[in-house]
Amino acid sequence: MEGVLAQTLASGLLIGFVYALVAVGLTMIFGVMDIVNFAHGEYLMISMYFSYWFFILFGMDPLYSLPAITLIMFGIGIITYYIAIRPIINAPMLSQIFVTFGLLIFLRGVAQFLWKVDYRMIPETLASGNINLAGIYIGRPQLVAAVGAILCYGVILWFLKNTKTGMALEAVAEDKEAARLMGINSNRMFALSWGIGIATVGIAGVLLSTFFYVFPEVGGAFCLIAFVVVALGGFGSVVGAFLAGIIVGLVEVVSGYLIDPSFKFMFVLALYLAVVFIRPQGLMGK
Amino acid sequence: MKKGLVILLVFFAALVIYPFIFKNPFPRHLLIMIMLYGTMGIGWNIIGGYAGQVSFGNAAFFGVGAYTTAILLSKYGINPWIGMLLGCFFSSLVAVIVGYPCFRLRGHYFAIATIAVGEIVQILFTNWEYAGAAVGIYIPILEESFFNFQFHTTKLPYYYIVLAMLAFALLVCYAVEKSRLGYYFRAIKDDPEGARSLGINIQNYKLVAFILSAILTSVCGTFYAMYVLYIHPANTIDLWLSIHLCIIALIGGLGKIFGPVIGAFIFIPLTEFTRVYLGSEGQGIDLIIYALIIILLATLRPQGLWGIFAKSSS
Amino acid sequence: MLNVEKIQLKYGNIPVIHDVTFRVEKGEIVALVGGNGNGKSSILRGVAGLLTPSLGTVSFEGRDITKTQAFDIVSLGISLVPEGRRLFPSLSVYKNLRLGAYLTDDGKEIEKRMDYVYSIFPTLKERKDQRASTLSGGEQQMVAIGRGLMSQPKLLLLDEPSWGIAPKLVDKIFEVIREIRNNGVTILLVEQDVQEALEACDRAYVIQTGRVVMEGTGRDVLNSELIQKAFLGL
Amino acid sequence: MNEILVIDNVTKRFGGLIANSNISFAVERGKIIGLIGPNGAGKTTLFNCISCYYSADGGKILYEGKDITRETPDGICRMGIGQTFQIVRIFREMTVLENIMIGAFLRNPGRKKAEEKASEVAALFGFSEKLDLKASSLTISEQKRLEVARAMATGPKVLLLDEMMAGLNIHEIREAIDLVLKLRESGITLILVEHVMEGVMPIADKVVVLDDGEKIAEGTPDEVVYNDRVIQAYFGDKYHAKRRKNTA
Amino acid sequence: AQEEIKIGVIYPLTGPLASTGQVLLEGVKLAAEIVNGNYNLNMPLAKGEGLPKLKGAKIKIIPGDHQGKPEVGMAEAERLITQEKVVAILGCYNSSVTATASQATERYGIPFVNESSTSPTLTDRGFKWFFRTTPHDGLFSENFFMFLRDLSKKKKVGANTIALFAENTLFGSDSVKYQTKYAEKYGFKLVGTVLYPAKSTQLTSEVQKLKGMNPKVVMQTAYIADAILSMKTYRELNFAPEAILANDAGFIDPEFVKSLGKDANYILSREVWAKDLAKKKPMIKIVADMFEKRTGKHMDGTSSRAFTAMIVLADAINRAGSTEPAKIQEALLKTNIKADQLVMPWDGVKFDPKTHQNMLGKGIIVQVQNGEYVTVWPFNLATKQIVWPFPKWEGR
Ligand SMILES: Nc1ncnc2c1ncn2[C@@H]1O[C@H](COP(=O)(O)OP(=O)(O)OP(=O)(O)O)[C@@H](O)[C@H]1O
Ligand SMILES: Nc1ncnc2c1ncn2[C@@H]1O[C@H](COP(=O)(O)OP(=O)(O)OP(=O)(O)O)[C@@H](O)[C@H]1O
Ligand SMILES: [Mg+2]
Ligand SMILES: [Mg+2]
Repeated sequence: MEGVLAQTLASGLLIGFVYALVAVGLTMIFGVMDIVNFAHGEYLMISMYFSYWFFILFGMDPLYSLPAITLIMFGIGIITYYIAIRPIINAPMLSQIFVTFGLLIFLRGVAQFLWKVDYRMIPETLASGNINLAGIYIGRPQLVAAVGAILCYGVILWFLKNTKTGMALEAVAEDKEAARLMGINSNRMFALSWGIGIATVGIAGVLLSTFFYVFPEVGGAFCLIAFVVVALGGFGSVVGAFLAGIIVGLVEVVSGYLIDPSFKFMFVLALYLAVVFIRPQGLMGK
Repeated sequence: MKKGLVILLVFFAALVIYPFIFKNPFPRHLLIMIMLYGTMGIGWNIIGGYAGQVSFGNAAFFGVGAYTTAILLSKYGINPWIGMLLGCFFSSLVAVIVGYPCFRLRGHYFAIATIAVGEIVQILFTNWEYAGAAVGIYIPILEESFFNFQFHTTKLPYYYIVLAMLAFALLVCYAVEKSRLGYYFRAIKDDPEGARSLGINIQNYKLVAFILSAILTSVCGTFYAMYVLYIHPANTIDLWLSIHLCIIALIGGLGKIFGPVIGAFIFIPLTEFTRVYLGSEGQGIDLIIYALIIILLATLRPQGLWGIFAKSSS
Repeated sequence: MLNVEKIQLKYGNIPVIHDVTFRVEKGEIVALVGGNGNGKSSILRGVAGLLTPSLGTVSFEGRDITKTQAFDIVSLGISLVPEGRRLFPSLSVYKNLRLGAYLTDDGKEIEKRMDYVYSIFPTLKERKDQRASTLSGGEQQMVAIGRGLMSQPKLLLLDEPSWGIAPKLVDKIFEVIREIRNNGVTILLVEQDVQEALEACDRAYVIQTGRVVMEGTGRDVLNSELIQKAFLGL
Repeated sequence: MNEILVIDNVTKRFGGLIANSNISFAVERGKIIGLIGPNGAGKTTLFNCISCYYSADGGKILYEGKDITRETPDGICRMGIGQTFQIVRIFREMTVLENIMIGAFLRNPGRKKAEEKASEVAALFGFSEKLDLKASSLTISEQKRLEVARAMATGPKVLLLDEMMAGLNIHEIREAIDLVLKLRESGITLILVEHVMEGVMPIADKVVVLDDGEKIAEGTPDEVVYNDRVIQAYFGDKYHAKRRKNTA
Repeated sequence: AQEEIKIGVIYPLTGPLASTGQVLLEGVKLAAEIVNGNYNLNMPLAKGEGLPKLKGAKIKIIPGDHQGKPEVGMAEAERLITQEKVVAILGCYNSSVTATASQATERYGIPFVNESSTSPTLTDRGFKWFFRTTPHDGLFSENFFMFLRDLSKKKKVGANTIALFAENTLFGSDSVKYQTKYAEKYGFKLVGTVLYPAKSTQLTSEVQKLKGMNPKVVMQTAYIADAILSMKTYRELNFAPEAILANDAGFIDPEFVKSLGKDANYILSREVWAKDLAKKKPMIKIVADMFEKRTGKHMDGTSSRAFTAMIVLADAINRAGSTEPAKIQEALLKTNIKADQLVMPWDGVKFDPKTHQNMLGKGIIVQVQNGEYVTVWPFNLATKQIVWPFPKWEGR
C-alpha cells in the first residue's frame, strides 16, 4: 500500500512538472501584457508536431531537435506578436481574448490542413523506457521532462530577477506608457515576452512529445489545465505557476487514486476555487 | 431614434414573416439557432457586457435549465413549461451559490472560476446516475402540442417560441439598460471601488446581473431540451458553448442591447456555412477561414459591429 | 537646446494645442503656466514623445525629434516626471527608482544617484522595499520626482512637482530644482503654484486654451497684469 | 447632539507601521474640518477608516451616535457619508453626466429624477458645458472635481474630500472655496484633507493636524498655524514669511 | 442523364473525431463505388452498374458533418432531407448524434441506417425508420464472456478475475453496464471498475488503481487518445495482467498500432472485422485492397461497417425499386443478406421486425501480433493462435 502511494505521489509530481512547464509561458505573457493567450495549447501542439516531423523526416531525436525547435518557436512567438497581438494591444480585455481565441482555431485549422486529424506518436526516443527506483516506476521521458521543467524555470527566474531586461519586462507589465518614459521600448518587450512564452511552451511540447501523442486538438486538455495552474499560482507569477503546476499534478493523480478518477479534474478545479476564495489573487499573485 | 424604432419593427416583422418565405426546415432551424444563441448572448451580455464580469460558465445555466426540464418530464411527467420555470429557479440558485463567493474575484480570476464551475457542473452531471450520467436523458415523445412543448411535424411553433424568447430577452435588457440597474452595472464594470463609494452594494448588483443572465440562459436550455429531445452532459454543459456566447456578444458589441443579436446573426451562419461548404472534407480550411474572420473582426472592430448598424439607423 | 515650433497636438480628432512655439536654452529653468485644462501637460507629453505633433516640429540639441518614439527620446537626455505620477504600482520604491536609470548600466553611478534622491527625500530610503501603490500620495510624488532625477537627464520636464506635497517639502522641492539647474540640468516646469514657479524660473510662457499668450522673464510675467489678475487674483 | 462624527481612539496598522495611532476628535454638524499633516502622516488612512475601506485595528467611529466602525463602504455612503479618493477614481468610460447620475441614483431611483438631480449638481460644479464628454478626457483636476460632484449627488450629510484642490491655481482655489462654502451652507459637514493651505485655512472651522500617525494639534486655523510643533513638522520656516508676503 | 439517388451520410468530419469520420466516409464511398460500377464480387449490386431495378440509377453520397454535436447532427439530417432531398440517411457513429439525427428522420419518415453506434438504447426506442446493422454493446459485451468461456474450456486458463476500465462517456459507461451484467451471468468475478474522464492528460492514478485490484483480465473501453495513453502508462508503470481485452474503438483505430509500434502487440480487442478474415472469405481482401488503394489506409472495423451499411441500404433501395421512403423502409425490413455476401464476420443481415436491430450480427476477437490484427476468436474463424498470457513488458 505504501509503495503504491509513493508511486502515486511520484507520478503526480512528474506530471505536475510538465503542467508547470506548459503553464510558464502562459503566465509570462499574461504577466507582461495582461493577455490570456487562449491559443497557448495550440502552440504546444505545433511544437509537438515539429518534434514529430523532425524525428520522422530527419531521424532527429526530440532531445536533439529541442534547441532548434525552441528557437523556431521563439520566432513564431515574435511573429505572432507583431501580426496578431500588436494591433489589439490597447483593446479591451475581451477583444484580446477574442483574437487569441481566433488564433486557437486558426492554428488548429492549419494543423488539420497540413497534418490531418490523425494521432501521431514518436514510437521510441532516447528518453524512452522506465526506471525502477525501489519498486517505484518512473518513466524516463517524464523524468527528462521534469528536469527540463526545473531547468527552464531556473533560467526564467534568473532572467527575470537578475537582468535588466527582466526588470524592463516587469515595468512594461505595470504601466507601458510610464515604461516608455524610462527609455524602455515596450513593443520590443512585448514581443520578447511572446517569444519567451512561446519558446517555453515549445520546450514543453518537445518534451511532451516523447511520451504523449499529438493530434490537432491535443492542446485543449493541457491548455485548460494550464489556465487553472496559472490562475491558482496567481496570474503573472512564475514561481506561483511552478508551485501550482506541481500541486495540480499531485491533486489530480492522488485524488484519482484515492477517490475516483471520474472526479479527479473536479478536485483540481475545486481546489482552485477553494484557494481563490481564501486568497483572491491566487497563491503568489499580486 | 424614431428611425431606430421603425427599423426594430421592420426587423421583428421580418422575423415573423421569415418562416412563410423559407419553408424548408433547414433555414428555419438556422434562424431558430440564431435566435436561441441571440437570447443566450443577451443573457451573457448582461453579466459580461454590462456588469463586466466575464463568465465562461454560462453553459452551466443552460445545462441546469435543460436537465431540470428533462428530468421532471421524463421521471415525473411534469409539464415542460413548469420545468422551464423551475429551471429558472434552480439556475438562479446556482447563480447565487456560485456568484456569492466568486464575485470577490477580479478579472481573469473570476473568468477562470466560472470555467471551473461550468466544468464541475459538467463532471457532476456526467457521473450522476439519477440524471442519466453520461448517457443523458431521452425525453419522452409526447403528443404534438403547445402544452407539451413538442412539435414533430413542423418547426413553426418552435420558431415562434424562440422568437418570443428573444423578444422577451430584448425587453429585459432594455429595461435593465434604461434603469438604475444598467447604470449601476456599467459603473461596477468601470470601477468597482468607485461604485462602492457611491453607495452601490456591488456584490448584490453583480448577483442581480448574474441571476438575470442565468434565467435567460436557463430558458434556452429548456427550449433546447424540448427541441432536440435528447440531452447529455457533453452537449448541454460545454465550455465551448460558454465561449461562443461570449464571442457572440463581442462580435455584436459588448453592453449594447442589440449586440448579441447582431453577433448571433453573424456567428451562427458563419459557423454553419463554413462547416457545410468547406468542412465536409475535413481539411481544416473551414476553421482557417472562420478563424481569420474572427481575428479580423476583433482587430478591426474591437467595439463590435453594433456601431455600424447604429450609425445607419440613426 | 529645445525648440518647439508651431506644434499642434490632438487627442483623437480634437486639437488641444494650436500653433505653440517656445524654446528652452541650456541651463535655464523655463516655466509654463496657465489655468486648468489649458494644455500644459499636453505640451510636455508632446515633447516627451507620448503625443506626436500633427503639425510643427520639436527639436532637441539641433536634432528633429518630432517623430521620435518616447523611449528613444529618453536616451537623448530628456526625462519627464508625468502628471499623475505613473509609478509602477506593484514594484518596490527601490525598483521604481532603479527603473528611472534604466539606460544606465554602471552600478556605482546608479547607487550614487540613488543616494542623491534619498538625500532629498529621506522617507523614501526608509520605504525602499514598500510597494509603490501603498505609499501615501505625497510619498508617491516623491518617488515620481526621484525617478525622473535618476536618469540624470539633460532636460528635465516636471509636470506639477508640488502636487500633493506638504508645504515644507514644496520649499524643499523648489530648492532642489534650483540646485540641479546649478548642476547643469535644464528644466521645463509646469506648476500651478504660479507664484513659486515664476519666482524660480528664468523665463516663462503663459498658455491659454492651447496657445502661448505671453512670454517673458519670470519676474516680468509675474508682474504682468494678466498674471496678477487671472492667476493670483490680486 | 451636535457632533455628527466622532473619531474615538482610532488605530490602524500596516504590518509594523502604525499609520494611525489613537486618534480622536469630533466633528460638529455643518462645520468644515481641515485635516492636515506631512506626507505619510496618515490622513488618507484615517479617511479610509471612516469610509470603512479599512477596518480600524482599534477604536471606534461614531456617526450620528451610531458605531460605524464595521460597516461597508457602500453602507457608509447610504448612511450619508460621501467621499472622494486621493487618487482619482472616476468611471472613465462614462460621460460626465452619467458619472454624476450614478451618485444621484442612490436617492433618486428613477432615471428621469436622477438625471435632473445630476444636471443640477453638474451645474453647481461647472460641468454644464461638458455633460456629454467622456470622463477620461477631462484633465486630472477636472476629474477630481467630477469626483466631488459625484459624491455630492448621493446627497451626503458628511463629505470627505481628499486633496480636491491639488493642482489648482490660486484663482481656481478661490472658486473651489466658494463651492465648499456653498456646500456648507446647504448643511453639509466637510472634512478636507489638503496641502494647499490657501484652500483650507481661510474657511476651516477647525483644523486637525496629524504627524507620523498621531494627532499633534487641533484647533482653529489661527491656533494651528502658530503652533510650533506644527510649523516644525508641516509648514516649514518659510511658510509665514510667504504668507505675509502674499497678504501684503 | 442517369438518375441519381442521393443518400445523406452524416459523420464527425471536423472536430476531435474527424479522423474516424473521414475513414467512415471513405468506407461509404467505396461501397457506393462498387454499387455504381461493375465489379465481380459476390455482393449485392456489385455486378453491373448502378441499381438495376431503378434503371441503373447511381448512388450519390451527400456528406454532412456533425462535429460530434447532437443538435448539429439533427440539423444536418434535416438539411439533407429537405434541401438535398436525400432518400435515406446513414450515420452517425457517435451514439448521441445518432440519437438526435434519427429523431429527425423519424419525423420526416426517411429511413435511417446506422452502421456503428452501439448504444443499446437506440434500438429500444421503437422507431419506425431507424435500422441498425451493427451489433450493439450488449451483444458485444456478451461476446467477451463467450470468448473467455471458450478459452477456459479450450486452454484451461483460469482468467476468472476481471477489472473494468472505461472512460465515463456514453460508450464507456454503457459498456461497463453490460459487462457487469454478463460477468455475473457467466460466473466471473469482478474485482473492480475504474471510470475516468475521457481525454485525460495522464492515466497514472487509474492504472495504479487497476494494479491494486490485481485482476487477471482488464476489460477496457476507450477511444484512440486514451487507448494510446493507457498503453504508454501500462508500460511505464509495468502493469501487465494476463490479458487486456479491449472494447473495439480506440484499440482498433488505424492510428493505434502506428503510434505505439511494438507496444501495441498482444492486445486483444473485440472487433467487428479483420483483414485476415479474408483467409476464409477472399472477397474481403479484394474490398480491403480497394479501400487501401483509395485512401492509403487499412480497412478496419469502422470503415467496413460503414461500407456494409451502405451496401445494405443500396440493396434495399434496389429491391424497393423506388426512392419512396415507405417502400425503402419496407424493403429494409425484408432484408436478408447471407453471411458469404458480407465483408463482415456476421451470420448475415436481417432486421428484427420490432426493434430493427440486425439479429445476425456478431463480433470477433482479434489480437495484435507483429503489428497486425489477427483473428483469434471465434476459433472457427481464427487465423492465428492466441498469445496468452500477455507477455511481461520487460522481456519484450
Ligand atoms: N486623454 C485625453 N483625451 C481627450 N482629451 C484630453 C485628454 N487629455 C487631456 N485632454 C484635453 O486636453 C486639454 C488640455 O489638457 P492638459 O492636461 O494638457 O491641460 P493642463 O493645462 O495640463 O491642465 P491641468 O492644470 O488640469 O493639468 C483639456 O481640455 C483636456 O480635456
Ligand atoms: N497598504 C499599506 N501598506 C503599508 N503601508 C501603508 C499602506 N497604506 C499606507 N501606508 C503607509 O502609511 C502611512 C500613511 O499613509 P497615508 O496615505 O494615510 O498618508 P497621508 O497622510 O494621506 O499622506 P499624503 O499627504 O502624502 O497623502 C504612509 O507612510 C504610507 O506609506
Ligand atoms: Mg496638467
Ligand atoms: Mg493622502
